Amino acid sequence: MNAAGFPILSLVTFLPLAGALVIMLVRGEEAVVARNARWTALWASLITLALSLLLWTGFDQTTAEFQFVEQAEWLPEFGVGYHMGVDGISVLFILLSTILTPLCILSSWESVTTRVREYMVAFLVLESMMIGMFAALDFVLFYIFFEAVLIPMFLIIGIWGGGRRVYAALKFFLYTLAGSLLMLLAILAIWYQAGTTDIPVLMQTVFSPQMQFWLFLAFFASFAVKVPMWPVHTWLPDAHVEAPTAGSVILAGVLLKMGAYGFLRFSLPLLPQASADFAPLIFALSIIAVIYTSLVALAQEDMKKLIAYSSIAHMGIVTLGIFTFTAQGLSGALFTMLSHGVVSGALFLCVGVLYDRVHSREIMRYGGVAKVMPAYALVFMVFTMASVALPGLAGFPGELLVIVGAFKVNPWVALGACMGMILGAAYALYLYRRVIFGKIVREDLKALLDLSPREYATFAPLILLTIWMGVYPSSFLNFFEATVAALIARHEAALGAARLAGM
Amino acid sequence: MYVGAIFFPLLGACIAGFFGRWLGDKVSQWVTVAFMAIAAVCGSLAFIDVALGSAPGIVPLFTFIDVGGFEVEWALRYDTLSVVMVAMVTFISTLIHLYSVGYMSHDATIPRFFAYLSLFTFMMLMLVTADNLVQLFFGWEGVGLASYLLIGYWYEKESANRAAMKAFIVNRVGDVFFMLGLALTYWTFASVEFETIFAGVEAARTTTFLGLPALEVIALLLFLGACGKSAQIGLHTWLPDAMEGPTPVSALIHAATMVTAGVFLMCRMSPVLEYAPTTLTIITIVGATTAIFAATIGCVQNDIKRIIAYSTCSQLGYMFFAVGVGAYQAAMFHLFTHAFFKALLFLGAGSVIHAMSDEQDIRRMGGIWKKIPLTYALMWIGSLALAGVPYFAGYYSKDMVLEVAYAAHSNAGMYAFAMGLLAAFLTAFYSWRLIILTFHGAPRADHHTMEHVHESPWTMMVPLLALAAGAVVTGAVFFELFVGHDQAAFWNGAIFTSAANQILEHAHHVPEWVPLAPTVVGLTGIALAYLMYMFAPKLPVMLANALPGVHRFLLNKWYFDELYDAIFVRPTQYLARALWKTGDMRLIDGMPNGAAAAAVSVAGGAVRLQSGRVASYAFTMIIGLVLFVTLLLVGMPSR
Amino acid sequence: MSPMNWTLATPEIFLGIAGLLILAGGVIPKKETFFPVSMAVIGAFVVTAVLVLGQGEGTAFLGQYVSDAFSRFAKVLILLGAALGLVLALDFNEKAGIGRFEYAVLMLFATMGMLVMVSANDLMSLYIGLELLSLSLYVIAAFDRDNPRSAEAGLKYFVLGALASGLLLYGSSLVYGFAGSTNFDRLADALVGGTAGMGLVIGLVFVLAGLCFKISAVPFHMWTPDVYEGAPTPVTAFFATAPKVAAIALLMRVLAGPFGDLAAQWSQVIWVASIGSMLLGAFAAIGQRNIKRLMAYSSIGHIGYALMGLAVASDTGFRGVLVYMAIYMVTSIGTFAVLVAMRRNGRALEQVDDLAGIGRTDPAMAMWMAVFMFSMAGIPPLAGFFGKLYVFLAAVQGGYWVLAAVGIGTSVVATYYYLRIVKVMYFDAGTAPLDARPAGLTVVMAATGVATVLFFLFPAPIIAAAQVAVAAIAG
Amino acid sequence: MLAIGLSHYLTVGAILFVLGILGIFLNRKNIIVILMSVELILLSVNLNLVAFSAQLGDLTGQIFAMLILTVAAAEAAIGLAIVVIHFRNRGTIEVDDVSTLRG
Repeated sequence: MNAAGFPILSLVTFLPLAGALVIMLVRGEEAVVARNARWTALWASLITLALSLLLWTGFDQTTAEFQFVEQAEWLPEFGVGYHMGVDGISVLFILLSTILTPLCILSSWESVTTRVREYMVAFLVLESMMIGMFAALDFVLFYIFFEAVLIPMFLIIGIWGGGRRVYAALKFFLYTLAGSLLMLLAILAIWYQAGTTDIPVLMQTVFSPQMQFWLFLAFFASFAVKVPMWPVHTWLPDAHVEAPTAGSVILAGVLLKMGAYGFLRFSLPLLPQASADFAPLIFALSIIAVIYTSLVALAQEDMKKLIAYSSIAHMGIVTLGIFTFTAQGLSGALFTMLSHGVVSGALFLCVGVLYDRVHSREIMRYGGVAKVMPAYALVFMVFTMASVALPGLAGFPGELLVIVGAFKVNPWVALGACMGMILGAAYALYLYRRVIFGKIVREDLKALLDLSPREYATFAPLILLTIWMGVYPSSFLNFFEATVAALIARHEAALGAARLAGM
Repeated sequence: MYVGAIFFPLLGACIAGFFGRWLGDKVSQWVTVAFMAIAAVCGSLAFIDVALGSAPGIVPLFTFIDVGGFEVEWALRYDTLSVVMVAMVTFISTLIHLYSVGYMSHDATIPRFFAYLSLFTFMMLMLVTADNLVQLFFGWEGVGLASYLLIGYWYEKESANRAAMKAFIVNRVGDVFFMLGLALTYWTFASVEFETIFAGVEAARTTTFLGLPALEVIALLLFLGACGKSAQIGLHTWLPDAMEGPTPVSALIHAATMVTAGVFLMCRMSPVLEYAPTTLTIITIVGATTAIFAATIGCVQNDIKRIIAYSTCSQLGYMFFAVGVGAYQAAMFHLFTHAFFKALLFLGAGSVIHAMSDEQDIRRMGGIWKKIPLTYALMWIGSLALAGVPYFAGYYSKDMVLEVAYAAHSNAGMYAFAMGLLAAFLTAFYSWRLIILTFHGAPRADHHTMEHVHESPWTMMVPLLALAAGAVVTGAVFFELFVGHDQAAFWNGAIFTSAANQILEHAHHVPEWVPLAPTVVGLTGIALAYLMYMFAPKLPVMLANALPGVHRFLLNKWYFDELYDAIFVRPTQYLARALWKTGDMRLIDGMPNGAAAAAVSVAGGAVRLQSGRVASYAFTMIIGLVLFVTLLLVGMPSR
Repeated sequence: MSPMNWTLATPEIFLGIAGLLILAGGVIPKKETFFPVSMAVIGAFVVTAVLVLGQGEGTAFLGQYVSDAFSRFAKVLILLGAALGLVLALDFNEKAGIGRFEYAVLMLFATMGMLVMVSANDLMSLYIGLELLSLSLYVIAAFDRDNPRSAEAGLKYFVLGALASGLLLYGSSLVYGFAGSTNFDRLADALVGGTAGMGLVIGLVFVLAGLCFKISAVPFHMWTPDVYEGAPTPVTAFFATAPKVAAIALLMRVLAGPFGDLAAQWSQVIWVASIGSMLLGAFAAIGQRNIKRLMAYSSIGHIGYALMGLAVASDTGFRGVLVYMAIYMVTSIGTFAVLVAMRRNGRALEQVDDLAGIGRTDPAMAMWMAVFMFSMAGIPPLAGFFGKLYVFLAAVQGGYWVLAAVGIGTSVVATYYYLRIVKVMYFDAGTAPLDARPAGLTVVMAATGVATVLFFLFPAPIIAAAQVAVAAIAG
Repeated sequence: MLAIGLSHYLTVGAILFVLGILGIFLNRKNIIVILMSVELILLSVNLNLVAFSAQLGDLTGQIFAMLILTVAAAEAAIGLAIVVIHFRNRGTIEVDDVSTLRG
């Protein structure tokens, strides 16, 4: 069953936690502690990354079964168990988390100077919670990780954030909590109904239509906020703007994926009927999200806010793809989630590079940076183009697949998604033009230094990923092909059964 | 060889782009030129093999996407259609690289420029050798990116940046339709590979989409996509502004290659178009309209490059209506010859600008033909070819285009023919207006500039001469192959024409006044130009004053930019701000913030009950007690 | 009629005797004997706990007294709470100048009262236990006798407490009169079938009221904020923990046992009380500046959640209540340990803002406090989450959707003020650091903190214990 | 001459009880009155219990009453003690002055 031969998932999940403990035990005066904390965190996350690569190599792409499965008693009398495992949907997100975390730690090497120990601890805890969430195969376990993510993120935003950090942190926390508590009720209802919270088992369980209806609404409340979908998206820009660079990277890179992942992991397989019924609503919201937020992004004056809004638009594409129930749509959505994780993360890092130097995110504050930072300009250009889905870069395959998939379901929806292509290009290039191009007007910009070796090291892997994903996407798509196929098959079957029952 | 032709430019681009800073200007630029030259050699060899030797083939590379039957391969498709483009693109691109060595010699970031240029070439080659719509789209967007980068090459110029953005976004509008067309193609043919599509056309004739025949819709969507790239009326606005880029760029991208990608796409999809008569009619009309519309504007512009840009725009119109009447070969032929003489004109203009120390306004030129005779002569050749004066390249292709339009014997065809003739007249007119104003008459530039007027270095002249040769001979040489009697053998199935479509055949048997007509109108146009600008320089002014409305209308390019600004750009900006400030900040954020405020006020109320008085506490307890008792005695629905 | 069977009550008897001895031992020496006496009391608690664990099943004192899994579960909790509560007082009382040995002795008798309560099997023993507890509490509430606020707290608590026990008694008298007995078993027999006359119903409600006062459930909560604020912090800590457990255990025994067949009736009352408590606990706390007062409202809210499980009146529900109370007790002891440690330049602090910046100056304490706050907010994987999980599960099973919905809503609101405390500790700029805290508090914090964090590792045994306990009362 | 039955006792008890309660929250004077009201309540309870026990012919009620009497004494003592403390601090036993803690 377990290809690795040892409990690799638990190891990958809790290794960062161990690192966090080590850091907490570090004593000594400020500077020493800070240095040790940084290095320990970096190594912990790198080792985790190395381990997680075993998942990449050991994963069997031909089957939709869960792999690297681990099971243990936890609350037997409730049918709640410690059950970990990955399938095509989740495995790559674990890798995404393990890849982004070291980069985040690297990127905050110098930018974070206060309370470094707590910072690193928070990040490692965050990492292990994220990984655990993607690896959890028990609903309660999933929920625990899903919620636990809030704590470190809340602290990261609140302690190392910018001016309105308190408002942003509270908004982030309460918004998400309100959603997920409803999901908790749904979980309990399912628990009561099925007598277990073991996901593979639940996938075989059939719920009555009206129960599906309510359950879907409850899940929707939770996942829609996390995604975030219009109109519950406003926490995201605030959180992004106030969060420290690395925080934004993780937020955009991984946390946003949790909602969409939830849809894929629970709403579709467990509630096929309701998912089908609600698809039009989701389409509508997604299209609104794409167009609305792209427009709003166009009007932004703060770099991070602009990118934040663009993320919302991209996630709109994702939700759209998920609810097309076509192989292209689903794979496209998954791929977009991955690529967006890399690209938007990288974009936030780009903003961070400037912020570290000038300490301003205001777009008008810049201009003509290309003159003094050519390498940076190139990097920024690559990721900007990737985010406007230029073919050959990471953004494109996902968007293409989603549009192709959506077109099957409803051409007009596809058209709406395409509108995003135009507006996306508009705001991205507008940002790039105002920041990178133009004449240098401000004296202080003339003195800017180009990327430092550490920054090169941070960006290099991301650029490689971006191009790799753009030129040879099938190496990623193959991972979820089998799973997606199975998912759709099950979905069709369920609907078919429901129809028969209806007759 | 096949692969080399495509990937050498990329290699050059990477070397110049990433290591340019260490290699230095000289090395990196010559490296790119060298790689381009090699690519050109490969390209022409490929041309001989594939086109003349009629040995088409496909070079598969690796899988791009394969999801639920949606399969896309990276592959190089070599048939006559693509190899013609490959040869042409590599050849001209090489010349322009060479030209740029001289032209950009004073630039600050030379490696960047050459990297962009080679990158563009690579993308263009990927486009033309694409084996499926997705890869074609890859090249399609790639050239878009390169053109964006090159238009905005001088990024410190605000106008350049704006033009670059405009180009990219307007192109995006077209690309949306391309995407949709692509999607529909997949759901119609269950594939995006050209082979499969072409094979499935017959079967797909009956399929409908939203009540319309699917083929028509696909063709239309792809055509709209093509409009974006090829600057057809409506989506043309970016092309004139694109002249903000360095002149070699205008020559390579906005005259010879990229803008013709739309025409190429149409020819590539000929099997589909053949079964989309309605769309063909639309194409014809749009093409013809573009031809005349651009020509009219060209007559009054004063920026030397913009004039040529508009003429490009109108020549593209010719190609499109050639496609529209089903004469894809004719379109390709015109595309081919046009590439040479239009590149020549641009580079010539560049040479002039170079000589005039970066002056572009023809009103501030004049009287320099003795100083730069060679450039002068070359401009003549280019213009003659453009005007379709006999035995120059343009003569053959343009005549052919007009003939097929006539031979179509359809209303649209006739409209195209008429418009084409009129445009031909105007073309000749503004070409010579340009020549005369630029080279003849009294010098209107300050003497300081005049002193510095000089011939360009050999690196710029050699390409010009080569192109000039092309502008002279290509028409005569390739006439038979492209549209003459050998065309069937030459194209060898790369372009599909249904059995019913004998347009080329008919074109050879049109009444003999038809072939003469273009020449005649061309010569009259030249004559008029001489009359107005050489002999009676007052005339234009009087004319302008006589019809101020018309003049202003043309001068402002039919007010397209203003129109779009009014109905798209400004409303969007306004809407954006409104949605942000009102939608997000007020309405959507209002809910949580309002809830928070409500909670606080509720809290205040709850706390007020806590008066601190024992009596009231006791009272509350008793009230509660009474409440409970009644509750139990009366009973209430609990859940 | 079961025999006297003294031995069964060994724990209580031991504790009583120990109390008397310690009292004597405290009086005789000339100098103040707060510390040794406290130590002795804690020791007595420990021994009692051991005895309790070894206690047998059955009834004693002619059916007045019952010992079963339920009582044992509750007693262990109570003793734990009392012991830790006393630890919290050790240093504080010294500094506050109220380090008098009576304090410890009073806590001992209060605890004994609680033990009697949870073992009560008759309205009389119930009343005796309750009064023993109440009388001791009245006194220690006013223990800081030179502090007007403490005195006022004591007075308020006394007046309202007296009223409450008056209600309880009146209720008991009615129950006795209309059911013909005060013994729970015989009451259960008398009330079998779930039909009750008006007199009995009124009696039941009065009894309920008396007990609800002790757990400070709406609308009998009014004393809580004032007393919590006025009483010395360790006293508040004690108020908030052991007596709550005892009272709710007693409530459960009464409702599940003798009145088990009237569930349909009383669950409505509890339903209302639960919703009321949750709402008040959530909203009234938002504006609070004094952290003790804030904790008072928060405790009202928590009682609301516990009552949710009780209102469902199912085994799952009862088990939920027990688990919830256990977790709540541990968490709030930890929280109060932090409050007790809030002291700058010798002055005890009570304002929320006094915590500002301790994330920097005292990271360890801040971390534990954050843990407790997140746990009270019910954020996984901390213990508080599981408490909520079980009561919500009960509500969902019973189909009490309104309860569940209100619970969800109020948790979000409540989370806001818990987060506010975390925010103050970590996000706000700090003033001077707090005084170094005694080792005892550190130990308590760490112990409860670790328990809160690692609960998710070993929930099963506690759940199982609660399961058994519930099985004992809900026959 | 009419027979005094259970109901009469209960009525008296109820009246006493209500008086006690009213006494607690209607009196604005001083706290001693509250103590007396509490005693009144306990008295009513005792009356009930005794009446019931007589009615039921079962001694439990009277034992209960005894217990209550004793406890009531203790309660009164403690109550008075607390009132004294309060008076020492405030110099007043006005009921309405017992309201510094609020909100």
